[in-house]
Amino acid sequence: MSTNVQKTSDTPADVVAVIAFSAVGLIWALFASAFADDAPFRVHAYIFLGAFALAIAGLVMGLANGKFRNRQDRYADDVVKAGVYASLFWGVVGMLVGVVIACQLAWPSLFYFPQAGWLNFGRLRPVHTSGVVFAFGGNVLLMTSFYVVQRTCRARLWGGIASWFVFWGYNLFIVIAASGYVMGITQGREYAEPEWYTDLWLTIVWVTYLLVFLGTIWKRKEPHIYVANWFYLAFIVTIAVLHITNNLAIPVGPFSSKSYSLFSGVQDALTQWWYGHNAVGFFLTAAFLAIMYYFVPKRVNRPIFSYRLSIVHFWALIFIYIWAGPHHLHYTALPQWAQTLGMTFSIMLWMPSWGGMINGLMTLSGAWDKLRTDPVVRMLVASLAFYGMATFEGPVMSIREVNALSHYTDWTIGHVHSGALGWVGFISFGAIYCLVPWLWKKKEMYSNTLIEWHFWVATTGILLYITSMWVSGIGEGLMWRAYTPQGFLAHTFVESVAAKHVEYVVRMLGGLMYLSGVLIMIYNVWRTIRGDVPAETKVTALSYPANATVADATAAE
Amino acid sequence: MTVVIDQTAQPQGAASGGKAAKPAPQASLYKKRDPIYPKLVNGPFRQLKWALMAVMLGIYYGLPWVRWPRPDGAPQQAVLVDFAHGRFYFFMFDLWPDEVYYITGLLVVSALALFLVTAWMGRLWCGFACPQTVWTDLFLYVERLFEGDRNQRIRLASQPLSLNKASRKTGKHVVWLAIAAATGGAWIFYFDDAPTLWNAFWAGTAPIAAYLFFGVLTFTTYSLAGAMREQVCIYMCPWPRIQGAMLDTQSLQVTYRYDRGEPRGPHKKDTSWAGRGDCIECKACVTVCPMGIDIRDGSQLECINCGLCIDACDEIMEKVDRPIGLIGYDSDYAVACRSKGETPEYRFIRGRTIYYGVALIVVSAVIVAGFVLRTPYQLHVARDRNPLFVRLHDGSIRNSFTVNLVNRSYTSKTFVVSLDGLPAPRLQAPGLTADVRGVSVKVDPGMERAVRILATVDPTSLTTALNPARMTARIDGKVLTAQTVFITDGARP
Amino acid sequence: MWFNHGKLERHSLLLLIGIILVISIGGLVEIAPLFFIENTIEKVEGMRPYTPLELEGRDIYIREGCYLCHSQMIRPLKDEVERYGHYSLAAESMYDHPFQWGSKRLGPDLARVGGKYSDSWHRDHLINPRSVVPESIMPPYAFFANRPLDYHNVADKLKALRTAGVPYTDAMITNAKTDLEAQADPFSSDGPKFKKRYGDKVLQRDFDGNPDKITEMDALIAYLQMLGTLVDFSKYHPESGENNR
Amino acid sequence: MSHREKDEHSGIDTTGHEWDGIKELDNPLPRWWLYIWYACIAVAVVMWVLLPAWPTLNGYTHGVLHQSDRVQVARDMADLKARRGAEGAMLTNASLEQIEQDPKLQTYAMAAGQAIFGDNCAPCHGAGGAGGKGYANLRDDVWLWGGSLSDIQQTITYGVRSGHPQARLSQMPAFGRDALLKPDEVNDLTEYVVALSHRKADRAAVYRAAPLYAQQCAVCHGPAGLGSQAVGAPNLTDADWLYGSDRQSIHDQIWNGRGGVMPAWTGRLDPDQIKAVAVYVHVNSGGAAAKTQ
Repeated sequence: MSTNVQKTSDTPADVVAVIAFSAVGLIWALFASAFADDAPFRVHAYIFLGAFALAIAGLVMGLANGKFRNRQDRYADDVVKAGVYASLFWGVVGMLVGVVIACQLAWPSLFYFPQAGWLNFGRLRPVHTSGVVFAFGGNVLLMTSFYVVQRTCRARLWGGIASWFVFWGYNLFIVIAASGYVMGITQGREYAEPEWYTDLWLTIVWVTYLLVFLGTIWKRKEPHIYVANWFYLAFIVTIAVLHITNNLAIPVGPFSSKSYSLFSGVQDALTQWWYGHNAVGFFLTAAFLAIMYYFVPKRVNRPIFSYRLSIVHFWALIFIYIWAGPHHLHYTALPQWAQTLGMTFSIMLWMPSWGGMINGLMTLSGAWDKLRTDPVVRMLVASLAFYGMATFEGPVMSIREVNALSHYTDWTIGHVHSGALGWVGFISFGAIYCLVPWLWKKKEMYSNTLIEWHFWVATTGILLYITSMWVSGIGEGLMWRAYTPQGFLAHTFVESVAAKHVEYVVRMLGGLMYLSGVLIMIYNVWRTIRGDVPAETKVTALSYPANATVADATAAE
Repeated sequence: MTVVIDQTAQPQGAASGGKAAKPAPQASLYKKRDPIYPKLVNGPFRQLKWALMAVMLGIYYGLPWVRWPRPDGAPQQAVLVDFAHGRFYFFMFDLWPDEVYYITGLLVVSALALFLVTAWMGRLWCGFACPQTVWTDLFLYVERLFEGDRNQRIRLASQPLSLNKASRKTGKHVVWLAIAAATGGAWIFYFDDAPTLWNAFWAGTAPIAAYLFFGVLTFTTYSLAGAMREQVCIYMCPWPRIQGAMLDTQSLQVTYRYDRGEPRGPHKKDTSWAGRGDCIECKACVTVCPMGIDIRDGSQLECINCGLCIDACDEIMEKVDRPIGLIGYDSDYAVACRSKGETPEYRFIRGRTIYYGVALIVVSAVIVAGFVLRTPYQLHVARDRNPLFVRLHDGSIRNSFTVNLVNRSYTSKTFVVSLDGLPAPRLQAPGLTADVRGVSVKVDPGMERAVRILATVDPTSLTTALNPARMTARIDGKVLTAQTVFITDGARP
Repeated sequence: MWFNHGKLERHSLLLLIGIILVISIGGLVEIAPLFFIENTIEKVEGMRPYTPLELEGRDIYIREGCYLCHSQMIRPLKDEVERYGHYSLAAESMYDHPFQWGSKRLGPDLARVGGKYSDSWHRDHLINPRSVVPESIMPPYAFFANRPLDYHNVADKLKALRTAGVPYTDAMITNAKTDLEAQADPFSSDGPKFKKRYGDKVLQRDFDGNPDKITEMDALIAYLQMLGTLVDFSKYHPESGENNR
Repeated sequence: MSHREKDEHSGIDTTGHEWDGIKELDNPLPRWWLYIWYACIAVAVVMWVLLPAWPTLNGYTHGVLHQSDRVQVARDMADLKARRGAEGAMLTNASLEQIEQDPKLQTYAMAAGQAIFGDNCAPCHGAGGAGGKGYANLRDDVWLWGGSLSDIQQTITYGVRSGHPQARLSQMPAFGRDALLKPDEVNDLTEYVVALSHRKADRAAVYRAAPLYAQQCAVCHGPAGLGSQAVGAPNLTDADWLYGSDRQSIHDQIWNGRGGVMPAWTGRLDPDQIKAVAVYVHVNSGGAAAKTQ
């Protein structure tokens, strides 16, 4: 189509810059490995060393072979493809670890090794949370944002090789973080466990990400910035602010893996949960809403329901979300005024959250039949439904009286997973199922039936997961506060632990089913990329008459 | 890097000097709801809905008043959620907080059943059983009583305010409020002894929470069933979305069989039906729809599968002497087959339904087995953590345990508690009788009792510090055991 | 009002600035006052910084991710106060970098576990939790008992914490190593000086029952046994104006 | 503005924008959505008025309810105590034995006793009652002043060497310090006590000390060293030692004649509380019956 193919650049300055940067990193890593204060830090220095060496070698070889042509008339889709692989890989890792730690809680004597701490729950849980949130979710966000911003701006990604730097840099961050957790390197802050040097590395990567994204928007060929990009931008900027503020720390030494956070006690607690809650708000909500804003209308080929709703709910969402953090600290030593603010803003957040759901679901009106013929639309719709449930449950749980019962219990775990498995997971799967045929130039996925089965197995898994956790959470909350008729506590703590065993087994089964769904997806994606012809031509392939036929018939009268 | 960016197309804003296309000014900030005036229809589905409504509302309002004899002290109410004492009573069953996993099972079974039903017959839940549908139906009935059927209501709405209109509207709202209050009222009776609460409620001495929940439920019933109605299903409730996603091309759902109905058009009596469809464009299906949609537009997210349009259409078909079933429960697959001239087959047994069916049977079996094997007795043991053990004057070692015995039956029971797995432990329990069989502990009905049991062992018979042991309670031929440990100053690992 | 929104949609920098402004407000209004409103942290008696051994124990607590299952925050609810003890004060975590309030109780709250159980119970329990609490789902930490405590940089740790605002004195930092060794040895000649620096109430004993070496077990038990024991609650009155929050 | 078009399905105008084929409608906001949001905001405002909510320069708005979790929990605990107090009143009229035998009263006394013990007794006897050097272990079967319910009750009520007129009273002389015996004689007696507890001792010293023991010690500790609970003299033949069992500890004890002091709790604890603690200690120690030795 394009007639004015640009000449390839002769001096790829971006590549040279990355080589120079890697060289500096290499030298630092050499020093760090030599002077490391503790063994884990040395291991990490070696990993950095290897990564930088590989980067330099790869880039130099690539330059010699004349690669890295920066063709402005083409979308940069290879990095998106890499994102698909990374998402699937980390998805399996993160969820597998989730199943393992669920097993550990159900059968502790089977899964622990007294003389080795690497696989203990306390070290694996961050691997699970970071694995699914930052590794799986993060790669889904990188890949979809790179895809969406190019399409909706009609511009190639800005910065040449910078997007690859972001991709590899981000995944290096994950490797460092996860290997650190297993070795016992953690800041002790939930969802912000990586230590100071890992945080610094992420900061470099993230700022580059912001530049690539903003640069692409800057050179767009559309007059307006699409709503999905508002959400992506808010996500990238806010995560940067949160990440930097929450990780302010004082390292014990320049080559030590240990640091102490700058803030302490109550201030530290609120900073952490301001971060933690908004990691949910901006990483897992705003950014995935961006995915929704592109893939839902694109897939069902319908216009977005309401432009003005998207404006109102976008600004309301990002303004109010920030305030809701203190609801993680109800009844704690945090001053009560802050708790009240956290609760009231959470209540006010309900409708702005639902704005996204309404905009997504109502976009489907007029294409409702696709729900039965296109299993990908099923995924997208179900994800919005779970989004609606989770964003209703959230404000309910933020009410102090409810929180008094639910806090510290499995109810919270169930709530998080109804959002994570239902909303984040399904919208990601939907996006992957859309992207794979688009990227690899296939007509459709290898098997629609397998997508269907992924959906049925995963929904059953979610059902087992959230019902068991919901009941177990309320059960333990009630047991903790139960009094005997004589006015003494009715249960010891460990009785509540014993009472949850059945639920923990059910939860593990639910997680296992959800993981199986992902494995089905990987098989399907692999066959699609390999170019296998869809096996079935039966039900779904049947030329289903769209509503238009009805309209035509009516018009033909 | 294979996707070519289309740079030939001009940016849309560019032609107008980069200015945005300005939307025409909107009159109002929000979208007003277009009121829906469903017409009353008669037919099997309507009859079924009336019947189901009567049954379900009857259960809801009546259940708290059903008495169930339980031994003294226990509540006499058949269904009671007793938060204060952490007990859930359901006829012959009563659940304690540590048994809530049965509720997990119940929720899983309900959800699986809904999945299965949805796979078979679409949103049956929404159309027939959902409280939102049932109460909206009831409210519509009241509305018709006061304001007449569809046409009268539309006319009334367009009339200026008059005494007639005001009185009709007032009457309607008063009855609505009364129903809403009854709904809120019934709710609170599930959480406290109904007759007692009834009296306390009117005397003004009921707990604040009761009034609060009464108020909240009254308000939500009134607003959801009176004012919000179909908007709840279209915009707010996530469940229809999930159910929508649970449908497949084999699921039955209310379908306009356009293969038979098209081309549609008005039909004059005694003219030929040849070369045209059966739909006579009478809009009967539209006027009865509580969701305000036209089923002939195909499947829509609004449709709750209630079947009222089937009744309406069948009535018309009979009148014009055509076969009924122009609108009916049908699958996408069947419609598509017929439009291609094939004979459709309905597959009720398919991968998904087998999958849900098996899951349903397995989970139900587990729950039933759990209930059958359930004992009304429990044993919990907490051993002392400080001191871990004491040495007596003769050098023997004594460990102390707090044994919690729960008797959930309605009669007084005596547990015989012993410590097994140790060489000749001597049990002491001050205030209780201990003999060779163990310590006998009498526990009152529906109570738990914590007793201190001290076990003494000659340390020469134990070489290691940590010696696994089992606390055993025997009652009525049942044996309850709890793992514990007997600690000495022996060799530690 | 949103008819002017087009401006933001056409200028990426405006949009960026708009987003930054909008997301800054909530955090500033909620977090900043915690640093200057005086009664945020109660005035109490008894709080002191962690001893070097306790600090090492705390670092192990963090390393193993204990905070993921154990909270250290007793809420002012009657069942919690009965089960765990006096509700936690903000002052009690004023030297906690980072805070360890936790968010989930897979195990019981530990805010006041100090002094509740014996050292040997903790030791048995950490080596194999199910040996003393059969229903427990906690991982075993037998390696604590064998692994010598690595405290080569404990002085650096104290220094880093002082930078973050913990009032460690020069003497505490210089003597960090000897203080650590003194605390784990009831017969240490450095004991009196150690107690002088950290107060008489500080625990000095062989926590793991193994006098041959200072293990990670020593450090962790030392930390657990002091949790929640510092504040003198006879001198704290919640109703008094400055504490009423 | 020619780009605005009508969407066929809904009949509503699009905004005229298009990105990668995606268009936008401009439906107005649903009314219910906006109204519920307004209601949520109204609820929030009401809460700000009622509860502590907004930070100020140095303080915060307290809200008209002046609600405080900390004050509330203090009230809840007081209510709980009052409720239990009603049960506790039953202790007044019951004898110690009745309390221990009656399941309800025992449960109550154990719970109450534990709380009182933790606050008042644990500082010396340890949180679990296992005692320490110089402080008696209350969990074993060795009792200086008797381990029956009434013995324990009396000890708690009046204390040991507390200064209360009815206190348990006895005094072991400081044989060495006060020069009642010569250092050598103290050494010999130490060996004698070691021998009494069935351990290896210097035969010669034991023989030398025998008359000394009969003269100085047997009055209280008995000729066979079995002790006497009437005067709080410990049994010297068993495995239990209040001040340590090694030679140095025994020697120190004979030299200094230490005797512990336990406060009288009457006046500090009411009689019902003392009953509860007595039952708590008695049950935890295995419940020795009243007997004379």
